[in-house]
Amino acid sequence: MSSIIPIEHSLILAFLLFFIGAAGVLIRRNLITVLMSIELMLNSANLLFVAASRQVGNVDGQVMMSFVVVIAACEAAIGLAMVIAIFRRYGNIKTEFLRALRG
Amino acid sequence: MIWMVLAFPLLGALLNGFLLPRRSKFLSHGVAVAAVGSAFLCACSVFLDFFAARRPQLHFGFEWLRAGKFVAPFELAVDQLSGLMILIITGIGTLIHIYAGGYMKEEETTYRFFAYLNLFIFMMLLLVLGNNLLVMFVGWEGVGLCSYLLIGYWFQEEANAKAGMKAFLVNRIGDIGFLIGIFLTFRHFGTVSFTELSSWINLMTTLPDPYPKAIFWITLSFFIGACGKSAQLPLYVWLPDAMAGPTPVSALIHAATMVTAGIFMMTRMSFFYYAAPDTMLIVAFVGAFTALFAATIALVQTDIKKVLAYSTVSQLGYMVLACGVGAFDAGVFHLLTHACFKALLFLGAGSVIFAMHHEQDMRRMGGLRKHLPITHAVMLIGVLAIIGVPGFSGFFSKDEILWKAFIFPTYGPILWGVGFLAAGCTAFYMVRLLCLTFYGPSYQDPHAHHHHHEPHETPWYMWAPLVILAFLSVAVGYLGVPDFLAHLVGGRNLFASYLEGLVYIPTSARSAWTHLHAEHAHSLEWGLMLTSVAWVTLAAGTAVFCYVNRPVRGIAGFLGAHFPRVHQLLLDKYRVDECYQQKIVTPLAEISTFLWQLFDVRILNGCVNWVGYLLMGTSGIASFRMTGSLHRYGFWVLAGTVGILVFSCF
Amino acid sequence: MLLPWIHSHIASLTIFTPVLVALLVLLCPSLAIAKWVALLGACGCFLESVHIWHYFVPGHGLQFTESYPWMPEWGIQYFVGVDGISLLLIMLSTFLTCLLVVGAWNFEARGQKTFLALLLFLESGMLGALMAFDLVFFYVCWEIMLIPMYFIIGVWGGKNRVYATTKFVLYTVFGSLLMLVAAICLYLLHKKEFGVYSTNLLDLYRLSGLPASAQFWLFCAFALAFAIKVPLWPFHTWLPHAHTEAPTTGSVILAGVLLKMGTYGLLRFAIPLFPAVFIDFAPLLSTLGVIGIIYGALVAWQQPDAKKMVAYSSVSHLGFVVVGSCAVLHSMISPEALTGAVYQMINHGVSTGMLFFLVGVLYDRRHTRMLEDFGGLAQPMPWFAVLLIIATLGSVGLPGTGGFVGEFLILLGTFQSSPTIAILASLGVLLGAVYMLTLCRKVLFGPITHKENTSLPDVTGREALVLVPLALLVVGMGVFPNFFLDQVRPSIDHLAKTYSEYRLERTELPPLCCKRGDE
Amino acid sequence: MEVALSTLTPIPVAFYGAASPILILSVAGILAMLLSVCGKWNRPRSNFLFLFTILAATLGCLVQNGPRSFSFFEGAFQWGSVAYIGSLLIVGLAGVLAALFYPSYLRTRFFTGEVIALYLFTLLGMLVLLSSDDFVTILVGVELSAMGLYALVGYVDINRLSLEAAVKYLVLGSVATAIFLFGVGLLYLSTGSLSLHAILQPVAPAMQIWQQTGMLMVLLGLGFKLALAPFHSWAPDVYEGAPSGITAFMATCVKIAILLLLFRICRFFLQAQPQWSQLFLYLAAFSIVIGNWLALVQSGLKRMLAYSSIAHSGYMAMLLSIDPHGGALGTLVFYLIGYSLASVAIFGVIMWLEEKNCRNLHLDDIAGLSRKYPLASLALTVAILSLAGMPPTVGFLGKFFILTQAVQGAQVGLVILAALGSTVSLYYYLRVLVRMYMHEPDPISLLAPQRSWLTILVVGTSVSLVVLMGTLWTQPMLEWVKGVGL
Repeated sequence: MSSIIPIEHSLILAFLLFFIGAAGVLIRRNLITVLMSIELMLNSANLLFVAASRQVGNVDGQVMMSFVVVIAACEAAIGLAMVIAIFRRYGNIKTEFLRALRG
Repeated sequence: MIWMVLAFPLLGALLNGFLLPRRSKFLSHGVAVAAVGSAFLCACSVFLDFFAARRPQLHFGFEWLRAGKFVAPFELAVDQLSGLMILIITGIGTLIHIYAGGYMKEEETTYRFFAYLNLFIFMMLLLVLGNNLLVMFVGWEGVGLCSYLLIGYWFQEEANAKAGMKAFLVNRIGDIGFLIGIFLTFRHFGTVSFTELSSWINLMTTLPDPYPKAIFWITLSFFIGACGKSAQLPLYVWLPDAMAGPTPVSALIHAATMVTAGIFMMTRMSFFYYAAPDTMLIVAFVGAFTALFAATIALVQTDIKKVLAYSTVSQLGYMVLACGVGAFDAGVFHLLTHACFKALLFLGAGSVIFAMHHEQDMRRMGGLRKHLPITHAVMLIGVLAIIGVPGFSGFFSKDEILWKAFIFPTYGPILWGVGFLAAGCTAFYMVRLLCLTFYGPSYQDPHAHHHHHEPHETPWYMWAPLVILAFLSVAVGYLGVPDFLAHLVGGRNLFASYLEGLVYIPTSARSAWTHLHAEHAHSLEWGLMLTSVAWVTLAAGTAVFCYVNRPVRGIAGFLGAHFPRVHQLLLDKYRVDECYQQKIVTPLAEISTFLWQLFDVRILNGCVNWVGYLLMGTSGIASFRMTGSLHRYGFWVLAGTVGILVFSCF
Repeated sequence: MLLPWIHSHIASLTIFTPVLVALLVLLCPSLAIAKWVALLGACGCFLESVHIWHYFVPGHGLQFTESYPWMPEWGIQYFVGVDGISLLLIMLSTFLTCLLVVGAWNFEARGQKTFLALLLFLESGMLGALMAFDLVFFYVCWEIMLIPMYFIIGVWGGKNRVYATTKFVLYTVFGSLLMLVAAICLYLLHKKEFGVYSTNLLDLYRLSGLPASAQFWLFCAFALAFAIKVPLWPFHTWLPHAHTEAPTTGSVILAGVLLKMGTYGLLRFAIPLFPAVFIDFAPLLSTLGVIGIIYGALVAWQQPDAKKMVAYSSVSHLGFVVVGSCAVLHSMISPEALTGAVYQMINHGVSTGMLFFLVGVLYDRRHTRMLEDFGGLAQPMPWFAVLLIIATLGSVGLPGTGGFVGEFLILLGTFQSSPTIAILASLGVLLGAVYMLTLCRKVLFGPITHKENTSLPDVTGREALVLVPLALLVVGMGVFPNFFLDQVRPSIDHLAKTYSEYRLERTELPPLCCKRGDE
Repeated sequence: MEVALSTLTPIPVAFYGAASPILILSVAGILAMLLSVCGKWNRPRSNFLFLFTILAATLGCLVQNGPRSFSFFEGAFQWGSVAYIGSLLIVGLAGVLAALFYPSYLRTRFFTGEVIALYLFTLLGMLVLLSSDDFVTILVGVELSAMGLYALVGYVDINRLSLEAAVKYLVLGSVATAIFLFGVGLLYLSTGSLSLHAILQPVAPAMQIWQQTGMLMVLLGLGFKLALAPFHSWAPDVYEGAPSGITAFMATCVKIAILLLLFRICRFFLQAQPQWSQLFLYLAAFSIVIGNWLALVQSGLKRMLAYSSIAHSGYMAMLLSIDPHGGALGTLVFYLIGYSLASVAIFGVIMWLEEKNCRNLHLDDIAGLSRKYPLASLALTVAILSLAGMPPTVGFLGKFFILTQAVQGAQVGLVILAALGSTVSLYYYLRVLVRMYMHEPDPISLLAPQRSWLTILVVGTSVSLVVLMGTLWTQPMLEWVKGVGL
C-alpha cells in the first residue's frame, strides 16, 4: 500500500486555493472572473472534504463534495444568467458600473 | 362679633370687586363706607367687651393648616394691643373712606379703588388679630398686596406701576426675614402661636443662658421684616415712591396703619425682644438713625407728599427707637398719635392737592389760607401736633420716647441726641411746608391750564373727617400723659397702665431692663422736656423766618449758595435709590441675561444638541463610505472573518 | 347591582374611560358631536375620580386596588390602586382635562377630533402611570404618555415644533430606557431574593438585600429618568422649547401633570426603593433643586416671550418640589417638607396651567407672545387682568393662595434639615415675585403702546369657564389647605417617617356605604 | 450483491407523514415550473390560486405534524419544536406576503410561474434547513433558499436596481457560503462526521484547533446571512434594490429561518465551546451600533429599514450570546413574531404606495401622508412604534424580554448599549412620523394607489395583532410559544 498524502499538505493547498479565490473576488473587476474565483473557493472546500474523508475513513465527505459540486453549478448558472442580463443592461460586465446602490 | 369685624370689609371688597354693578360711583362708595363703618361699630363693641373683661380673648375659627408637627389654627386674639389696633384701623379707615369718596370723584373705576381699600382693611385686621405667626403673616403679605395694587391704581403711568412693584418687592425682602423668623421659631419652640411662645419664654428662666443665640437670630430676622414693612433703613426706599398712589391711600396705608405693622409686630413679640438685648440695640440705632436720616431729606423736598412721606419714615424711626429701648408702650402710643395727626396731615395735603387740581409742588402753592380756611386750620393743628408743641398729642408721645431713649443704659444719650436732632428737623420742615402752602403770596403757575379758576374749599364730607382727626390729634395725647406730669394732677399714664398686661418683661430678662422702672429725678425729666420744647421752638422759628412772605428761592438759594453739595445731596435723597439700582438690580439683570443667552442656550442646550450633531455627522460620513463597491463589501466580509478568527483563536 | 360593580372597578374605569371615549370621538361622524362626546367623557372621568376622592379612607394604605394577571409566569400583572401620594394628582389630571376639552372647544385647526382624542388618550396614560403599582405597567403608561404629547406638540405646535417635540421625546426616552434597564435589574434582584418573578411594587418595596453598589446604579438610573422629566437643572433644556412650541392645551397639560410625573416617580419609586442611596444623594438633589429655583427665576426674568417666561418659572417651581422631597432630617424626610412638596405639585399644576392658558388667551387675540407687544391691557381687558393677577399671586406664593402653603411648608421643613438650602430657596421666593410681577406689569400696566390693543375683547364666556374654576382653586387651596391635606396626610407622613423600610399594605375596598367621617 | 440489498432499509412510512410539508413544497415547485412552461396555464390568477392552495396544504400538514419530534436517517431529517414553529411562521408569513404581492402582480408582469416556483423552492429550502441535524441537509437547505432568493431579487428588475442588488447578493452570498462550507469541511476533518451531534464528542487534541476554526467559520457564514455587522454590508443595497415584496420576504422569513438555524447550531456549539458566547456578544454589540448609527441619515425608506433590521438582528443576536437553553428561545420567537408582524405592516403599506410608481420610496414621498391616507399612516405609525419598541405594542414587550434575558445572562453592559441604541433608533423612526404628520404634502407626490382589500386586510390584521399582543393577548401568545415546547 503506497503511503497517502499527509493531510497537512492538502489542508494547506485548500487554504491556498481559498485565499486565492478570495483575492480574486476582491481584486478582479470582471464579473466572470469574480464568479470563477468563487468557484475556486468552493472547490477548495471540496478538496478539503475529499482529503478529510480519506483521512477520517468514511465517505460522507465525498457525498458532501458531490452536493457542493451541484451547488456550485447552480450558482454558476444563476451568476452567468445575471452576467448576461448585466451585459444587456450596461453593455459590459465590469463591476464598476454596479455602484448605483450605495450610502 | 369679632368675626363680623373681619367679615364686613371682606364682604365690601367682594361686592365692589365682583358682584355689584360698576357704573354707579355712589353705590360703590356707599358700600365701602358702610362696610368699614359697620366694622368699626363691631370693633367698638368687641373692644368694650374686652375692656370690661380685661382678659385677652381667643377666638378659635378652624384648623387652617396641619402638616407633620406643624399646626396653624385660624385663631384670633383680642387683647390690649389688637383691641386698640382694630379701633385705629376701622376708625381712621372709616374717616378716610368717607373722605376718599370726594377725592376720587373724577375717577372712572372707583369700584376698583374701594374694593382694594376694603380688602386692605380686612387684611390689616387679620394682621393685628391673628394669634399665631402664620395668620399674622397672611395679613402681613396681604396688606403688602393691597398697597401694591393701590400704589399702582393709576396703572396707565408706567411710573406708578413701577412704584407699586418696588413696594411689593422691597417688602418681600422683609417678608423673607419674617419667614425665616417663623422657621427659626418653629425649629426652636415647635410652635408659632403667640400665647404658647410667651409661656415658653417664661420657662426660659430655667435655661442656663438667659439670652440664647437662637432668640437673637429670631428677633433679628423678624426685625428685618419690620424694616421692610415699617420703612426703616435700609429698606425704606419704597415708601417715598409709594406716594404715587392716591392721597387717601397714602394717608391710610402709608401713614396710619400698614407701615406701623412692624412696630405692632415687634410689640406683639416684645417678650422675645426683651430676651435679646443685642437685637434691641440694633433696633434702637436703626430707628434713631432712620428718624434723623429721613428728616434731613424732608428738609429740602418740594413735593408736598414727598415731605410727608419722609416725615412718616422719620416718625416710624421714632417708634422703632422706642421699641429698641424697650419702651414698647411709648412706641405704640406714638403709633396711635401719629396715626391721627399724620392721617390728618395727609388728608389735608390731599385737600390742597385736590383744590390745586393735582398740583403737588409746594413752590407753585402759597397763600392758600384764604381759599382753604378749614384745611388751613386743621393742617395747623396737625403740624403743631407732629412737631410736639406742648399740649398736642405729638408732644406727649415723642417726649416719652426721647426720655426712654435717654435713660437707656447703653449709648442712651447718643440715641437721645439723634432723636433730638430729628425733632428739630421735623419742626423745621413741617413749618416750612405750612408756610409754603398756606402763607405768603400765591406762586401758582400762570401757564397751568387751570389758572383761571380759583382753588376752593372741599365739600363737607371731605373736611368733616379732617375736623374729627384734628380733634383726635389733640385729644389722644392726654391718654398718655407721662407719669411725672400726670402726678401733678394726681393721675397716671393711662396708656402705659392699659398696656401693662401685654408688654411685660420675661423673668429671665428682668435684669437687663431694670432702668425702665427705675426712679429718676423729676428735674432731669423736666430739663429734657424743656430743652426739647426750646429746640423745637427755635427750629420752627427759623422756618417761619425763612419762608413766611419770602420767595422760595431765598432759602433755597441760601442753602445752595453756601452748601451746594449738601443741598444737592439732600435733594437727591442721598442717592440711595441710584446706588441700589446700580449695585444690585443692574448686575442681577446682567447675570440673568448672561445665564439665559449664553449659559442656558449655548452651553447647556448646546451640549445636548451637540451629541445629536455628532451622531448625525459621523453617521453621514460613515454612510458616505458605503461606496456600493462589490469588492469593498467583499473585503469587509473576508476581513471580518479573518479578524474574528485571529481574534478568537489567539 | 351596577353601583357596587363600579365601586369595585373604579380605578380601572377611571383609567380606561378616557381612552375608550377617545376611540368613540374618532368614530364620531361630525365634529360637533365629537366635542360633546369628549366633554362628556372627560367629565365622566372626573366624576369617577371624585368617587375615588369621596370614598378614599385616609391612612388605609393602598385602596381601590385591582390586579389581573398579565404575564403570570413572568410575575407581571396589571395592578392598580390609589394612595395618598397619588390621589391629589389624579384629581388634578382629571380636572384639568375637563377644562382643557372646554379650552380646546373652538381650537380652529385641522383635525380637532384627533386632537381631542389624543388629549383623552394622554389622560389615560397619566392616570395609568399615577395608579400603576406594577413596575412594568407603570413603565408602559409612562411611555404611552409620550406618544400623544409628541403629536400634540409636533402637529399643532409653533413653527419650530418638530425640533421641540423630537427633543422632548428623545430626551425623555433616553432617561426612561435607562430606567427600564434598572427596573429589569430590580425585577431580577427580587427573583434572586425571593425566588419568584414579580414586578409588583409592594413586593419590590420588601427588597432588603440589595447590594450597595447595585442600589447606587439603580437609583442613578431611576433618578436620572425622573430628573429629566421634572425637569431638574441641568436637564431642563427640553422644557422651554417644548412649552413654547406646544399649543396652549399642550403646555397646560405638560406643565399641569406631565412634569409632576417626575417628582411623583421620585416619591413613589426612587426614594422608597433605594433609601440607603437616597440619603447620600439627597444633598446633591436638593442642591440641584435650589440651583434650579434661582437659575430658573433669573433666566425667566429677562425673557421677552411670555410663554418662555412661564416655562422657565416651571423649572424654578419644580425645584421647590425636589427640595421639599429631599429634606432628609436624621433618617426621615421632614414630613412638613414632603407635604409641601406634594401640595406644591398641585399648586404648580393649577397656577402655571392657568398662566399658560392666559398666555394662550393673549396669543389667540394678537398671535404674538412677545411682552413688548402688550402693555396697558388692564384697561381693555379688566377681567383678564383680574385673572392674570390671581394666577400671578398663586405662582409667587402669596398667602391665601395654594402656592404659599406649598412653598411655606417646603421651606419650613427644609429649614429644619438644612437652613442654608432653605434660605437660598427663599431667595427664589423673592426672585419669583420679581419676574412674575414684571410679567404682570409689562402685560397689564403702563400706557397702551400698540393701538390694536385698545380694542381687545375681554375674556369670553368659554375662556372664563376654564379660568374661573382654576382661579377659585388657586384661592381655595390657599384658604382651606386642610380640606385637601386631610385626605393625603397619613400616606405622606407614612412615607416620610418610614421611607427607609417603606411598606405599603393593600387594604380591602372601602365600604360603599360609609361616607367620609363615619369611620 | 444481496449483501448490499439487505443493507438497504425501506423508508419508514412515518417519514412521509413527517416530511409531508417538504414533500408537498418540492413537488409543487417542480409542478409550478412545468406549468409555467406551457403558457396557457401561466395566468396570474391561476398561479396565485396554485400558490395559496400549496401554502394552505403545507400549513395543514405542519399543523397536523405538530411539535412532536421525529428523527430519520441519523438526524438528516430531524423534526422538532424549533422546526415546527419555524416552518409554521415561515409558511404563514409567506402566504401573507404573497397576498400582499397579489395586487401589485396584476399590474407588473411579476410572479409568473417561474417566480412561483422560485418562491416555493426558497420556502422549501428554509423548511429543510430548519428540520435537519446534518450538515449535508443543512447545506442543501441553505443553498436552496439562497439560490431562490438570488433569483427572486433580480428576476424582475422592477426599479432598475434589482439586478445590481442581485449580483451583489449572489457574489457576497457565495463567498459566505464558501466560508460556511470550509468551516464544515474543517469540522468534518476534526470530528469525522457531518452530524451536529458529533461536535459534542471529544476530538484528538491535534484537531482541536481545526474544530474550533471550523465552528467559527460556520457561525460567521451564517452570521452573514443574518446580516450581522461586520457582514452587514450587502443588506442595505439588497434590501433597497430588491422588489419590496422580496425585501419583506427577506426581512421576515429568511431572518426567522437563519436565526432558528443559528440557534440550533449554537445549542451544540456553545455546549462544546462555551467561551464563544462572547463572539455573538461582540457581533450583537457591533450590529446594534452600526445599524442604528448608520440608519440615522438614511433618506430612503427601505434603506433605513435595512439598517434598522441590522440593528434588530443585533438585538436578537444578544440572545444567542447568552445561554440558549433557558427561556431565550421562547423570547426569540416572541420577538421574531412581533418583528415580522410589524415588518409585514410596514412593507404592506410601502408596496401599496409603490404600486403605481415604480421607484423606491423616499422619506419625502410620504410627506403629509396622514392627510391623504390617515388609516395607512396610522398603520405605519403603529408598526414603526412597535419597531422602536414603544408601548403599547408587542415591540416593547419583545425588547423587555430580550433585555431581561440579557441581564439574566449578566450582560448588563450590552444591555445598556442596547438601551442607548434604541434611544438613537427612536430618532430615525420618528423621522418617518415627522414626515407623515408634521410636513405639508408636496405637490408632486405619489400617484394615488388604488384600494386593495387584500392589503387592507393583511395590514389591518397585523397592526391590530401588534397592538393586541402588546396588551391583551400577550399571555396567550407566550403560552402558545411555551406549548410548542420552547
